[in-house]
Amino acid sequence: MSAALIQQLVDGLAALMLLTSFALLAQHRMLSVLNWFAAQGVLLAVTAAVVAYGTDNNELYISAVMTFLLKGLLLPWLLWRVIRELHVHREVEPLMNTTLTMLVALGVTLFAFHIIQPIEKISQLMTRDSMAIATACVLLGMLMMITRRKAITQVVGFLAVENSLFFAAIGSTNGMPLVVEIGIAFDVLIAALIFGLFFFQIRDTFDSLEVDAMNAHLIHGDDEE
Amino acid sequence: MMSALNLALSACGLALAAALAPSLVHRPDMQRTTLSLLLALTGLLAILAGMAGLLYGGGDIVLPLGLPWLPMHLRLDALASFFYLVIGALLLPVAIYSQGYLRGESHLTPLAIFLPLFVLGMLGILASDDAFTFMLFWELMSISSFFLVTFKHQHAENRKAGFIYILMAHMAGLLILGSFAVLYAASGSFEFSAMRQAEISPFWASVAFLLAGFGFGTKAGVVPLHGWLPEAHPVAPSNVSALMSGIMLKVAIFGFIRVVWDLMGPGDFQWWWGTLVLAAGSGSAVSGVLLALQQHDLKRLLAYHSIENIGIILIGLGLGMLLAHFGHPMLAALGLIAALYHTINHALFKGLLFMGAGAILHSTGSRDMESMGGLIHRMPWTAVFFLVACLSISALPPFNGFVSEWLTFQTALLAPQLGGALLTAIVPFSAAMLALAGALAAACFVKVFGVVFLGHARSEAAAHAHEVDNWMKLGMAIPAVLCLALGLLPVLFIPLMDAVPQSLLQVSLAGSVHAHGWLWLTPVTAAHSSYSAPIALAGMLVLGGLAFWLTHPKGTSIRRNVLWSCGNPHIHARMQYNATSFSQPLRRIFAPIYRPEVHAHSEHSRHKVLANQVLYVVHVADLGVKYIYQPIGRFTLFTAKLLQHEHQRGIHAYLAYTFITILFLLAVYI
Amino acid sequence: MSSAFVQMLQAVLLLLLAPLATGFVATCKARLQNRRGADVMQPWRNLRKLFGKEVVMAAHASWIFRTAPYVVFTATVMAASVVPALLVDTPLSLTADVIALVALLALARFFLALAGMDIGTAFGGMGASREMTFAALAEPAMLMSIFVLSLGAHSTNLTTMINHTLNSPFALHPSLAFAMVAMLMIAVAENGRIPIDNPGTHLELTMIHEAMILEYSGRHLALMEWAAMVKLMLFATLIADLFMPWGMTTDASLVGVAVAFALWIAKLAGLLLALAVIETSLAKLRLFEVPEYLSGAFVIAFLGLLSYYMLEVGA
Amino acid sequence: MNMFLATLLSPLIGGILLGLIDHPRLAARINVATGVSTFVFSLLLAVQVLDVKSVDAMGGWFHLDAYNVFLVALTTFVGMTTTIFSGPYMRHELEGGRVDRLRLRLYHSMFQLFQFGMLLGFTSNNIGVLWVSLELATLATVLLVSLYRTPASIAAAWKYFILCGMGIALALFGTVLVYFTSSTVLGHGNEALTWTLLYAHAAELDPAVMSIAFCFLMVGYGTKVGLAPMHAWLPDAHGEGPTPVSAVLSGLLLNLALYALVRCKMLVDGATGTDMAGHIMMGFGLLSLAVAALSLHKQRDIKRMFSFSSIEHMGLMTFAFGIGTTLSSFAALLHMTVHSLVKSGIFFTVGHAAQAMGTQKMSEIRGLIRHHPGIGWGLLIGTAAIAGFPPFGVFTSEFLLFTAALESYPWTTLPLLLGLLVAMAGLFRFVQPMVYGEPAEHAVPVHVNMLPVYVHFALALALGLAIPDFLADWYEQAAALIVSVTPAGGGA
Repeated sequence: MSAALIQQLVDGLAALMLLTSFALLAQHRMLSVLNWFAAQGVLLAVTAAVVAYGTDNNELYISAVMTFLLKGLLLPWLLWRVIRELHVHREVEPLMNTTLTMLVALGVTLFAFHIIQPIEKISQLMTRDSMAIATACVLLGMLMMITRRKAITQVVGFLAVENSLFFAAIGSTNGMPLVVEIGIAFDVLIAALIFGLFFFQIRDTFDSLEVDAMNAHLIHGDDEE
Repeated sequence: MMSALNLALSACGLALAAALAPSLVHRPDMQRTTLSLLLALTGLLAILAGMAGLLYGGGDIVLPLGLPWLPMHLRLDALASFFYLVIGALLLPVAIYSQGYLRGESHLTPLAIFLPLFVLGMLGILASDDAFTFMLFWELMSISSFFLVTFKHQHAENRKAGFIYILMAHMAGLLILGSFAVLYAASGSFEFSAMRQAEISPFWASVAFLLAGFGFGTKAGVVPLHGWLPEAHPVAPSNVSALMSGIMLKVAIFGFIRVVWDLMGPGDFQWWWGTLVLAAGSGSAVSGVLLALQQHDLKRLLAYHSIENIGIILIGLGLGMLLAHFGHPMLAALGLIAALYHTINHALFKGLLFMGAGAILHSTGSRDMESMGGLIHRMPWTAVFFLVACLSISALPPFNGFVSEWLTFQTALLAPQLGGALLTAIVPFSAAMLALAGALAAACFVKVFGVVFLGHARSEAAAHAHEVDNWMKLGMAIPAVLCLALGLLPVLFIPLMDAVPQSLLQVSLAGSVHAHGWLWLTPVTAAHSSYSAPIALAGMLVLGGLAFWLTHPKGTSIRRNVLWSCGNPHIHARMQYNATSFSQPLRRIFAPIYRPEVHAHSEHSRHKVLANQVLYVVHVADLGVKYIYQPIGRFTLFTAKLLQHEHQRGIHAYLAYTFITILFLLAVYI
Repeated sequence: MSSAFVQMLQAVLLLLLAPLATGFVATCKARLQNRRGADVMQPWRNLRKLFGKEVVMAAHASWIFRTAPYVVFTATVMAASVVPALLVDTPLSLTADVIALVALLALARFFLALAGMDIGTAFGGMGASREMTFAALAEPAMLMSIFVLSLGAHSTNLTTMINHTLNSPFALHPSLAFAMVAMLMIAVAENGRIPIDNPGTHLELTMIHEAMILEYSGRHLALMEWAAMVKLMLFATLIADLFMPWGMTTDASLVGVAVAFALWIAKLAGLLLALAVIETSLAKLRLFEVPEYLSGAFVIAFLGLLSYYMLEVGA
Repeated sequence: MNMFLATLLSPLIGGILLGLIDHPRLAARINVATGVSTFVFSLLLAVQVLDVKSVDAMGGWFHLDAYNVFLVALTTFVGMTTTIFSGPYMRHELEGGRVDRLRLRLYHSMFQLFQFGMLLGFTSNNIGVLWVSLELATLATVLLVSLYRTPASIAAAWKYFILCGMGIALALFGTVLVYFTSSTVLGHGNEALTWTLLYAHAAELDPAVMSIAFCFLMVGYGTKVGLAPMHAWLPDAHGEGPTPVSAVLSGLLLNLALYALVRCKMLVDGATGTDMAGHIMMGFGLLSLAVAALSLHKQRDIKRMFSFSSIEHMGLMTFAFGIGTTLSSFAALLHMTVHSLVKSGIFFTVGHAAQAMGTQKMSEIRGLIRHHPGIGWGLLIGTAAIAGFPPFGVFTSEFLLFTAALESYPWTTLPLLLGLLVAMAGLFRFVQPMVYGEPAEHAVPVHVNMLPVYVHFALALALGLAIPDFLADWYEQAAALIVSVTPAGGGA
């Protein structure tokens, strides 16, 4: 395949990445959130593979496989189990109504482009254009964490941010060194496990996964004056 | 012959030893004895060091402590020596006094540790020759005195006082640090020697002056920065309050002179500096005594008088600064001498007053003047010493307070025209304020002595008060004698202080002061002004003796009889004028300043004239505290409350903060 | 005659003439009020009588009460003796300048007030409180006017000040006029005269000075009274010295002294007469109008100061 | 560099071992042993490193220079004393039934793993590995914070986890950006993430990218430093976790984060050649100072209050590093040292105080001095020390910081001054009633081990009185190292 084709491929994937981020924001039902999340994972794996092929950098194949297993299968499955075990209410309860969220998201994306576009010129990589999109995805992930009430959706947001980081890494820098990637993947795994652990505890202690329910226990205001 | 510096260092060493002693000595009375003994020795050494330093010059030394590139510089110059003298002169008697005062005090350890540290801090400040060492000892002084103020921490009021005290002490420390930082930026070194040399721009000089002025002013209790003083002094143990009021405030004065007169020097003075100091001085002097007049807590009253006297000292300094700026070094020196003379005077008589208050507290168990009276019969010795202090602080001849105020008057009076009629008029006006303050002080101490020692006892405790033990008597006797000596023989003492203006202003007063021998104090020339306490005293003694001898017919004795009071057979102690009623005319005259809150309440039977019981309470608030401190405190708490609401939001909000922060940074910096 | 002798002489004269002066005022007042009144010697008789009487003292009065009369008396006399009456340059005048002189009077007042507090009646305290209050307000005014006077001479030594006035050609100094008015007002107040205080009254609620010495008797009372008289004399002489020193001798020659004496008596008579007139023509002020009176004196003195800087230094 | 390996591995091994031991006493002893050994090794390591200014280890994966080896020593020391302290403390908790044996096991092993993460982060020469280790330390502490499993502790841990997770993710993105530009200079591979090489070629990195990267790194690591407004996690994490954890959080973890931040700042300064990074840091520093100082006044929980004081001091350090002169960096490093010592000491004391009074509510803690003089005076002295009173080292560093600020940015001294004052007021208004007065009736006697506290305070005291030469030029080297890359060296 020609470099040009690869580049177009990566750009296309980047576009899809952005699409999934938006989709995650837009979802109403937990399960579909999970599906989109899984899709994003797979998307990442594909991107890794493509870039690996394009730059015949074998390390990247490994991380492609890792990504597929971890983010495409393992994590979504874990979350899916949590939802089933804990009978999480199937609705995503947003703090901010979806249309407004969407508008903000658009604004954020534009902002990201505005920031990143100028600096992309300095990179001679064929995949440089995707940096702007990666940035946008990071910000969108954060937005998701902010605007969702359920703990579990926050986690998904968090993982989405991780995904977009990973995408930035492979998409626009042809992948970080393997050691680092493994380290990162390892941390993400632990994080996910701890998350799982927490869900059960939170469920036991607060019998709901509503973040606000927990918050009540942390208010240490002083009104004795 | 040991050098002055070594004496000073050994004084510090002894203080340190005293601070460490409690780790070895545990029995309270043993602790008490060691504390008093070591502190007394420290005081003695300090006196010697001061004398030697003034007579034969000091010296300097560098100790390998402190910052790596800044070892600890210590130096004993004329100024420091003088203040060593001041500290020693009070520390010695107070130490002796403590031996009696602290008897029966159960857990003494904190006091036994922090009192010497407090002294060490003050001695160190005087000797330090670089900014870091200075600040080190300064804050040591502040923090240890905080522990002393809260020594009796069971009472809530003491804790409150301690909090205000530590807070303002810290503020003072930071401000002073600021002024040193300015000087450091100008000179590029923390060493005083370098700071003296440094050229500093007028603007930054003024900044440094203001910072130093507010910093040291806070510590010295200059109105309106005095909020801590009337709180802290009453609650501390009396021997501590004697030291705090007697010498800690003086150390603040020392710091001011050190920074403004020495490190920056008269060359940098600007006309408004002196004016500001003068104004602050006059304000403090008058408002201090006005507030003192309205107190009935004895130690609180004395605390307010410290504010007044600090004001008087500042008037002298301010005059000196003005005159120095307009190029009259001789007169500036006179002002400086006046200020320094009042410094040591105030140290002595205020220390004595607090010791007396301590003695009274010790034997009546109360600080409330309304419950005293007639103590002169029960505590004759204390009464005598206290009377001496009252006369001195009221600036009455032949005692020392008068000499220093007289010198201050002379400075103001001899001040020639200083650019502009306004400026020129300010000088005599401040002198008039000084006169007002002096006269009001006299009124106040008539009230104090009259209500506490004279008349009938107003309470059981007062009726059965007992005289204090010999240690305390001795402790009070020494400053009393010194008060008289300094009042009678200023001519012998001023030349001793002369080294200070010599080092700061390069002029000497010694020649003119005792031009007419030890009898006559003539600051400039006899033609200008002269005062001879010895002759005045001698004349009065002769006259008095004569009058007594002549008017005293032999054989007739004095007949004692009951009082006549409008035919009322039995006279009640409550009929006397008490502290509140004594100050009623002034309260009425100065009502706009006092804004007194009167809580009057009376129970009547049948007719409103036949009252069974009348309760009359007047509360005079300190406007400074009411309109400056409390608002600041409220504002702080208010903002804190707003912030607290931010801290009670949910996790989403915090995520949002982070999100917004990053967007903000990107937007601003890219 | 040696100056020392003259010094002694004028001190003694001050002492002896003081009762006469008081008596003189009383007589003048009587005449002005169309009474015959007692003659000038009456105060002397009173003193003699009091010295003869035994002393009755409150049961628990302390030594303060007993020593106060002597302190008050000696301090006042000491102050009086440094004021030149006849000879300008007396040896003692170096002992205390004007400020020290004021301080000596303050010392006397301090003990007077303490004595008032000692007996522990309501009156004593009341008197002490009022006395100290008004004195405190009078002090700055007094100092201000002294300032104005000393500005010209650049001195607070009476001798120098008098010399300065004597040697400078006669000219109308507005500042001096202000100072004099202020000084007169203060003198009236300090001596407890109408309109501030009424030496004659024993009406409890209005008295100040009398309230403090209410419990005194016999020689103690005599000393107190005498001191008050000397004080009046002192002020009269002081004002005479400061504002109209003409006629005082600079050398201790017999003639000079004689002339000076004559003139001195004349000046005193004038001043005391003026006092008598004032006392008869004015009513006593209400207690809390006194502060306005005193602050008025202060303002006048300060105006004098300003006018000195504005009008006279330049010219 | 076997000494280095020993230092790095002993906590790891200890941690794994402790994970298997169920016997509390034994575990506590092993914990202490591990702490001590780590400290000893690190000391020897430090001595070695100080001879040869800087050295690479393990084929360039690790780099040791004055800056980080000093922090390693500090970390291991505080770690050691904490292990000593946590012995009796955790026993009391076990007896009190707040933790069971299993939890205790978790606690011990996680504690050592945390130490491992810290050391890894300090010594690694790789910007990526630094990130990984910081994340590792975070995850370990998350488990520690939630140790008590009370609702509050779980909520706190969750908050900590989410907020720091987000922050750390941003930091990673910043790292990616750095790699994005460095890879164009140093080629793909580890070289492009190696600190030493990055510094060497700092000038060639693209300024625009580095600026953006710094924004992300700042917010990312700033969250872990606990800078306002990203600080919300910190008080809860400190307040709800076991006290030894609070001690190491304040005393150590924040240092690591700040260390990372400063490393990044050095890099960015090198690339951009402007003071932009420094100014951002100063801004955050002052903001944190102000927020923390004010918030101090409205606390109920003693540990939360002192955690706000930690925020305040972190703000000060960030500010000092931001100024970027040698003097200020020196001050910041000194402050880092004394703050770690004093603050962890305070938390030890606070832990005992809370146990003695059976509550963390300040309103219910009274009369500590009467109840247990050791605790009372310890708390009072510690507070005085942290408030910046001499002769403790905090005063020295604040003195230097103040002068440094006035030299370079005179107008910043005003907010600095106000902040310090307000903070001090906040501390004393609460501490005074706790230590003074008559003890509360619900007070119970506790078995305390004040040794670590005294050791910490004594060291802080010594640093205040005189900084030993070797330590001084240690600081100076470090400061020089930090400033060396800086072009302008601050200065207004």
